Amino acid sequence: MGKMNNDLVQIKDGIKYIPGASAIVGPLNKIINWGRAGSIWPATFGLACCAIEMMVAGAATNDLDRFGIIFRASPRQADCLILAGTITKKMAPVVRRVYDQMPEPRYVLAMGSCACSGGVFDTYSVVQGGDEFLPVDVYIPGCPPRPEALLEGLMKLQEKIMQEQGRWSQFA
Amino acid sequence: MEPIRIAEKLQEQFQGAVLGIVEHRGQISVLVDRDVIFDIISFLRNDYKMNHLNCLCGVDNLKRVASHHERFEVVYQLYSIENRTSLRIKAQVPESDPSVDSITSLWTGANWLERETYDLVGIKFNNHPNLKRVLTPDDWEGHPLRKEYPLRGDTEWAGLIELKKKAIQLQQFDFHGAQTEQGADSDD
Amino acid sequence: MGLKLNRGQILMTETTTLDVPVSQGDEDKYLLKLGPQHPATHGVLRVDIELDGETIIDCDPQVGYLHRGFEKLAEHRTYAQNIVLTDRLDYIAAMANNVGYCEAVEKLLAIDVPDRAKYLRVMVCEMSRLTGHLLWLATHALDIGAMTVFLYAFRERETLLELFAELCGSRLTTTYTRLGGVRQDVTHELMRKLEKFVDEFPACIEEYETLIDTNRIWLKRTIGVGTISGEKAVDLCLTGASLRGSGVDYDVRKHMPYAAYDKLDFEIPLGETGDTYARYRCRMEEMRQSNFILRQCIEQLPPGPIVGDDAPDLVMPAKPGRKVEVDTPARKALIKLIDDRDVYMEGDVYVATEVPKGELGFYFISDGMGRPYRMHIRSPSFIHIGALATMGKGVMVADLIAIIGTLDVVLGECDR
Amino acid sequence: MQILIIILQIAVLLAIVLLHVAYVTYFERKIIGHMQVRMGPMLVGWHGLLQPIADGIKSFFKEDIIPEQADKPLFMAAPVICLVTMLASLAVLPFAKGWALADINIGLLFIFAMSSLASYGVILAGWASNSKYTFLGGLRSMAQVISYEIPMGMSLIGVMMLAGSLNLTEIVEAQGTSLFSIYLFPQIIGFFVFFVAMLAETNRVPFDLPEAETELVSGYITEYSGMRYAMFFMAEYIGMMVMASIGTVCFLGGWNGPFAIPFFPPFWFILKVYGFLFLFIWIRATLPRYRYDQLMALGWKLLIPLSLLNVVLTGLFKILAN
Repeated sequence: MGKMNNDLVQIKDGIKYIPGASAIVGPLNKIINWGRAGSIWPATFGLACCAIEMMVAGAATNDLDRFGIIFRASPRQADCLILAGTITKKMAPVVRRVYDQMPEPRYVLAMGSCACSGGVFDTYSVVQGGDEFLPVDVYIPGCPPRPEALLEGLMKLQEKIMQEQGRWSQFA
Repeated sequence: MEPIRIAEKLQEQFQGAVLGIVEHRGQISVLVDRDVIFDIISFLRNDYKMNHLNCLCGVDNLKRVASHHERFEVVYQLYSIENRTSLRIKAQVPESDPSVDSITSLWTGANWLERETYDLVGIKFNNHPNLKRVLTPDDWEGHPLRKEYPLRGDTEWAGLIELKKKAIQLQQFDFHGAQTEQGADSDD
Repeated sequence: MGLKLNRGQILMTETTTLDVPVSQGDEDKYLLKLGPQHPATHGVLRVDIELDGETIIDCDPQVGYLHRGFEKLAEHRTYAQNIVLTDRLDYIAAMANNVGYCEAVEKLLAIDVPDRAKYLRVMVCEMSRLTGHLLWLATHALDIGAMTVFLYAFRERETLLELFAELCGSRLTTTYTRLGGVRQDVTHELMRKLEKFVDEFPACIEEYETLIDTNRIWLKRTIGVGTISGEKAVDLCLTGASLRGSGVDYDVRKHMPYAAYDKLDFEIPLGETGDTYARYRCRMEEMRQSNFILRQCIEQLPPGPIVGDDAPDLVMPAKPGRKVEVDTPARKALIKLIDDRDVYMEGDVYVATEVPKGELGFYFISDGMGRPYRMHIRSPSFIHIGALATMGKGVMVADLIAIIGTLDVVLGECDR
Repeated sequence: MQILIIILQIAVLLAIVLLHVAYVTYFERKIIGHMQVRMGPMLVGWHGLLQPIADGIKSFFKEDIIPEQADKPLFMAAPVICLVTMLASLAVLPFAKGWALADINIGLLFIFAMSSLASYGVILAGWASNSKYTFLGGLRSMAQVISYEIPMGMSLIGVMMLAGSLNLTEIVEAQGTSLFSIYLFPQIIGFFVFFVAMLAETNRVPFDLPEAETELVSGYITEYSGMRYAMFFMAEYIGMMVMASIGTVCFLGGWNGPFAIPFFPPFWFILKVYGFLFLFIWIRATLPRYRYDQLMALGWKLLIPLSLLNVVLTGLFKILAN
């Protein structure tokens, strides 16, 4: 892609455009996004109470497998990190480490009020929200959110993925 | 045997070391001197079959309104599974030297309870095999359950500050939409 | 490419105490840090193990990754406000924690509970024991590799959680009990559903047993694994099924009866061998007994109020129609009550209850104010994980996973 | 011209096998789902039929991480070794009479050689990642392969003795004279040993110790991401199919069936392979996992003596029959 830089047409300041590229890039974007949205593999990583509801979401009643979502034990093979529960200060470096081990593109869901904002635990040992050290994509409120709410959050994530443009990490 | 009888027996056996007997809602507590705590508990364990250690915790008496003896207390709740009697022993620990004899040789399970007390209240246990922090990180400052420690902590933990610094450093590698992606490409 | 290298460099400067690569470790020792992100550690437990081949020489559990400062936080909230915290202790069986907390505070403040509320408490306690044991069965089987049991157990668990939701509006974090009673009365609809569940549940237990009990691999993986004698179990301060699996008859429901347990007929199953299989059998029998208790509760549930008359006015549903607004006379009375020395006498109590994991004790010190001066939680999981250091020595890695499963720990309760 | 035709044959075979790999994963999720009272993939395509495609696209466009501490050349080579050896062993399989890419005389030996080589890939992956879980996974895999290659080879000696050949086509044809024209009944001990060893060779439940999820996270593939992980995944499923094919060829009479199917001779062969794959999946949904020492004990103390006994019995049978 580097070679094409000479042929770029400048539309506005800072926005460049490859002539004719959209015919290829557009459909490719769609296909890739469809693939990613259809197979979100979260890392098996439960922090606290919400992890139980996350397990329920994966079990028979709600069955995340219907959406092509299966839990992967190794963060290397995961696409998505579900922060299911309270993040304590002792745990925060570990959470960040798990996130760093995941390959791009990666997404973060903050599940439950503790992961969103610290919840009721405004104490010395709790990080007040996962977004203090992680880029969170979707926030799911609730204490804990019902499994249906987690499904809703994952569908919101799918919507977000479907709108992405040119996130092909392989070539970046 | 009634708990109150055991408490009286203790008073007889360890004269001078038993500082008082308190009853509240039918539960008996014996306030004792910290120097004899190991002897008292092993006496109860051997002679009165108090073989189950319910609970072991430290208390900071700093802001307590009513009468108390010393700054700290270590509370031992004992229970006899055979005789179905329970008794509470409270060792008084002065502020100048917050330390008690460990009872890990009587109960292996007391090991972690004592570590927790050390971690949260800051009472040291003599002869403890592995006295280090258990719930908070190793380089944590202060003992959270002391009364002067504020609810939200006074200083931020060094590990978290470092983490936040690194998170900001790593932000440049995140995906910020198609524009920056092309910008990154042209660097290659 | 340049950017990628930088990212790696930033990551490599990490000073956290996590795993070092094989090539950098000591040659004679193979140290493995299992967790905190590991599928088999039930949350955020970390176990540092030293390996000789597959055999564990040294085992050092590390906890605190979920330490939220419960005991400190409780000192800053009133007794009634703290009920909500107890849900998040053992979030698998929140109802049992609610009951344990309220029993302890009622003992401290000498509040009477009406009979109907006592029965309702026993009922929700046993329901939460079932949810706890079902989750234990599911994860224990998953740890050993049988993944279908997981989904079967969750099916029944879901029924119970929906009953909880119907009873108090929430599936996991219930906050059902109040000081002096319970939050809400049961409906006929709910009792009918519960009765249906109680009728069907024994068949479900048999279904799980056919799946794993006759399975040779299951037997091989559990019999003789993690054996502890009765004396050793008492020495390790184990409680609950982990203690009873070794044949020690200690159950708080029988030894120090609370709520309506002294009026109900049930047995305490005891194991003999003290291994993983004995504990598994104990818990399966306990589920049957819980089911039996539930049936008795349904039959014997007495009529009457669900909140006592002499309960302090902190109980919201006690007087219907009362609104809690700032600066109303009722609110002022409430605030006055918080610091009422006649209600909150100085003193301390320790009250234990039997939750699915073992003995959950609350130790309260009151100095006459409306907030606990000190609240200590004797959490069974914390002590069980402490015992893991002893039990995990000399076994194989796969057995360690089985032992973590059989001790039935939940980290929310362990770290508090 | 000859070469072109062979290349075309290889391409067609590869395409069919890879498509099968994709849909074996789909059916695995579906079947296990239904066994566990849930649905399995439903929403990506009609009844989730496009699920494997979505997984494939996602894996292909995922970032490829090579850990800083890893031995890079070996790390990159390991999945290739695994996949290539597994694909190579497809060459000698006779799908029907005359439907084999290379009908060589030592077909059975070739497959053994290739599956042993594939375990090199696993061990290298475990070692090169320089991580503790992968290292343990690699060690377990090494021990497991050594222990189970022996009973597996020995269990097939009986078949070789009866058929008098190592050529897979000839083995199938030799079964024509047997009961129901399969070797299952005269070689029932051999089949049992083979079946257990087959599960162990392919790292499937109850012998999935090298990648035991609750013990070693993902075992030897813990550090692999994106396409490299997908290659291991494909290799595992191709391995399953190859082992199922050997079982079909050696014990179930290969492409022979109760009646011949016109126009599509491999019909019975494929049906039998599907049967085996279903068994693999069924067992995965049902059984717990063995412990490491129990696995070794089973291999050395039960399966090897049994397979030796089978050789002796088959020899006696041959002498008596003659």
